[in-house]
Amino acid sequence: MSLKKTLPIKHIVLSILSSALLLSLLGLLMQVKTDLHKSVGDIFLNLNMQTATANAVTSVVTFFRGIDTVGEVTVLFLATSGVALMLSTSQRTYAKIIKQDSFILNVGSRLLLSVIILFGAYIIIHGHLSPGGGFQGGVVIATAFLLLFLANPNMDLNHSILTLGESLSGSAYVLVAIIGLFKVNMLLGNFLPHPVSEIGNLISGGIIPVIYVIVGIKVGSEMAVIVEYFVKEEHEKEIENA
Amino acid sequence: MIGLLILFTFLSIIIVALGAILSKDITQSVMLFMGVGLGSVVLFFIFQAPDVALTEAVIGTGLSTAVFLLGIRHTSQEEVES
Amino acid sequence: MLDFFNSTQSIHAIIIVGSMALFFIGFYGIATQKNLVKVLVSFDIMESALFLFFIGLHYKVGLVAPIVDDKTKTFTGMVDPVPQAMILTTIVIGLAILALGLSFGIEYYKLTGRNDISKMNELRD
Amino acid sequence: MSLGYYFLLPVIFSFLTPYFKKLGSFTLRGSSILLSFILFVQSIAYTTMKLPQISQFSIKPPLGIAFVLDGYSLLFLLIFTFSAVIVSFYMLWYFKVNPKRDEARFYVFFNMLIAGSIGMILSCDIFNLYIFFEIVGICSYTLSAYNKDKLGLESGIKYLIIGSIASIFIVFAIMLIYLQIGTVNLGLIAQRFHEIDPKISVLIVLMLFIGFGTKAELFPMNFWAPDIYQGSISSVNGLFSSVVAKAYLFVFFHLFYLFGLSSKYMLFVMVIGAITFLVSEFTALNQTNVKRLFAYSTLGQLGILFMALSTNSSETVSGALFHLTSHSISKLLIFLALGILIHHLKSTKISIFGDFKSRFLTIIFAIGFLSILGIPPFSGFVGKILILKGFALSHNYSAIAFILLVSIVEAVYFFRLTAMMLDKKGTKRVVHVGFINYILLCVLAALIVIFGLFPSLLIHYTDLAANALINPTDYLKFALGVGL
Repeated sequence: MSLKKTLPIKHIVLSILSSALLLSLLGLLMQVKTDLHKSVGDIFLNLNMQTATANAVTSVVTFFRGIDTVGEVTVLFLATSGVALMLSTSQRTYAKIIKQDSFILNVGSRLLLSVIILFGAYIIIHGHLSPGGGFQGGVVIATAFLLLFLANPNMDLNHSILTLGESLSGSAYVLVAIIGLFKVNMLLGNFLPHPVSEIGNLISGGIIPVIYVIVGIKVGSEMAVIVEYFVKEEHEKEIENA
Repeated sequence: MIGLLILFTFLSIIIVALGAILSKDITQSVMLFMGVGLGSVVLFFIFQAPDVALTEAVIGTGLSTAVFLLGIRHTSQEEVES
Repeated sequence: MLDFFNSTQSIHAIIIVGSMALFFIGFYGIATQKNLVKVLVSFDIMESALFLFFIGLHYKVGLVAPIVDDKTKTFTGMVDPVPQAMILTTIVIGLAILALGLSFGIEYYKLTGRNDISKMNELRD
Repeated sequence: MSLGYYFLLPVIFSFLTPYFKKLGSFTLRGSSILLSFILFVQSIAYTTMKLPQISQFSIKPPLGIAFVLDGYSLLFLLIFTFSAVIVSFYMLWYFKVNPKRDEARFYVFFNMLIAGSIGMILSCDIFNLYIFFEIVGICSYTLSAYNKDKLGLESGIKYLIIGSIASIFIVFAIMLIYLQIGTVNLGLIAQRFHEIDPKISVLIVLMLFIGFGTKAELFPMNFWAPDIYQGSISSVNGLFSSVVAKAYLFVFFHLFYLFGLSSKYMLFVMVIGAITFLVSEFTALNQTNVKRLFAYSTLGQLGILFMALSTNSSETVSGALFHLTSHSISKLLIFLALGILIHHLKSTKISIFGDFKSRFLTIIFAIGFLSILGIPPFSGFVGKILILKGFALSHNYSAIAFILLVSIVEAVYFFRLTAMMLDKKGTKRVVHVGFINYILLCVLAALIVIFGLFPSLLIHYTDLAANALINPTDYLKFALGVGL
């Protein structure tokens, strides 16, 4: 038996190399200085009073770096379209699964649905006052639909309403951006009144809560579509096996 | 105290992540990955980033795991198929 | 002894070592795993490591979350909000990539009965 | 028109696509063509205006995000919007002969691919650039898997994994930059990049190199590219070759010159480009699949561009940008014509070049091949001769010898294909091109010949672009928001 087989030389060399890499990377990262310059975030914190938003992260996400959020919403939209393109088949016939629905599960999930949707709406509407916002609240609303699907896989979502919500909210977001150009000569500018004295109130911050509501509707309907495709995918397989 | 808390959370995340990578069972690996997300949520709260913590809890841990579990339901459960 | 752990510097050291360990665990997963789902899990672990690294290094002892309430009337002594906004964006993008990758995997599994990326070799000359 | 519309108009189009679909496929196709036409006409209008132009979002730069258009991005804007117009007309033919249910989704991904590429070249904020990077990424993963067959899905999965690794490295680099200098604005980063600790700056450069180099198909990281080309449909191949790869190339060199890396890393990038060129051309020699062959040819041309663009001399860079434009047009021509051929002959083997009979397609392919090879009077000749002239002016004779020698290898396989087309033996099938494609291919071929005969039409813009690239003071002024 050769030495090569008794000693896994390749593995030893590889692990030595990778640990050397890791150690040198650690040594480098230890030298990272965080206070070389005043960061743009500190400047935003100073400016944040002007936007009359209690939550500085929200004002950065929706206002100071607003076009990032337009792009992010677009990424989610594209992912939804991609999932729909992949998982929709031409002969998609939902033969109903013959399965005894549990009464308690059905009623319980419907009861919980309203509570979860209310909670999601709360997170969206209070995005500029407390942690949370359009993305988080939208996903919470989508998980309510996930619960419904788990309780009753035969359920169908009303696709025309979801598509309407998605298209309208997306277009509304772009329109808000363009109205800013005409009103305050800046794309995505804050054209609604936002007096500083109102800070901490529900209606404050100008367009910031408006944008988060739009984002919430869009993310909620998109995530519901994604969840539906993944649940129905499974459903279809079960029919084939039966 | 806070330093020790961070240290222990990190250690548990690392152990859970190793388990997620090394596990032979896909479902187990996804569930352990959820543990990584939960640990991150705790750390984000400690680091005074409640927005990120909420996002990670809802999106990174909640919906991601749900999508994973729904997705792998009918693909192979074992890591290596015969 | 506990005071030693509570300084900003040692917290940063813990964060760097911990998140890089997590990062390399994910990297090891990508390099060695063959199942598509586990590759995606490894990606998400790598991403989580980066998020912890970035958010953690902007935390200093004594700073509070960037939200004003009745007690803190002004935006001073708060952690930097821009990294948090960036990470929020990146988490959402990660979910989008994950859903897309899984849907590709499901469709591929339907056609071939495999989701082993090392056996994907139809594309060759 | 504000620059922001380049992104916002395609976005609103994509969001409203379900309603266009309900109005019928004619409305859908028509509106997509109209959209790309509006953007193209607007880009032409920018050639008469004073550059740079700026469009701000929410708050003035350097705090906020802005889109800045300078001479360098104007050239790419023209290439991208022109390719979009051509491909959206070509898709009329494609969907007529291949009716598909998911036509609307194709238009969504196609338009967002163009919009994301334009966003990448306009944005002056590196995190915003990363978001456009992901938009382009998601669109290209889905477009390469569009056929939903085995090959398509495999290429989609491979592309998605590679793309995600690249994006993780880019995110890491952005985080390190923000930790070090507290900003993500390109102008401020350019000003303060030298203040970063040299070791960490090497780490940042390495991560950006891995991230953007993977996507821009540089040598050690380009093993995936031929697979992707083989798995996807021809018009998408044309887009990958003439839009997506060029957008990543743009970002690579934009950051390269903005961060002042050209003196330190010039030789490194040049050698990597040379290796890319050499390896790709030799691998292309023994390919039997047409799409892989042209994919390797694209990689080889990108290698020349990497060599020439990293030189920091305005003559060579201007020549390289001329070559880039000519290569985009020629590859679009070849891939669109190849799509027609593959549709009629139902094969992607290299032998299809000997099996068809159509004088028009033969001429078109010959023009494309000769232009890429650099034979007069086509535009590729001017591009290559300008690059060689630039190298000669900077006394880099080894690079000239290298390009000329490796071009011989390129000539071998292109002349082999031409010989197969001209061979009169064997059974030949008549291929009908169709009216729309006839016009489109004629336009592309005419552009190749016109730029070859009257290069001064294009050299004006490439000179402008080269100056803006090497000496970005105007760009920096706008990115920093000075005097707005």
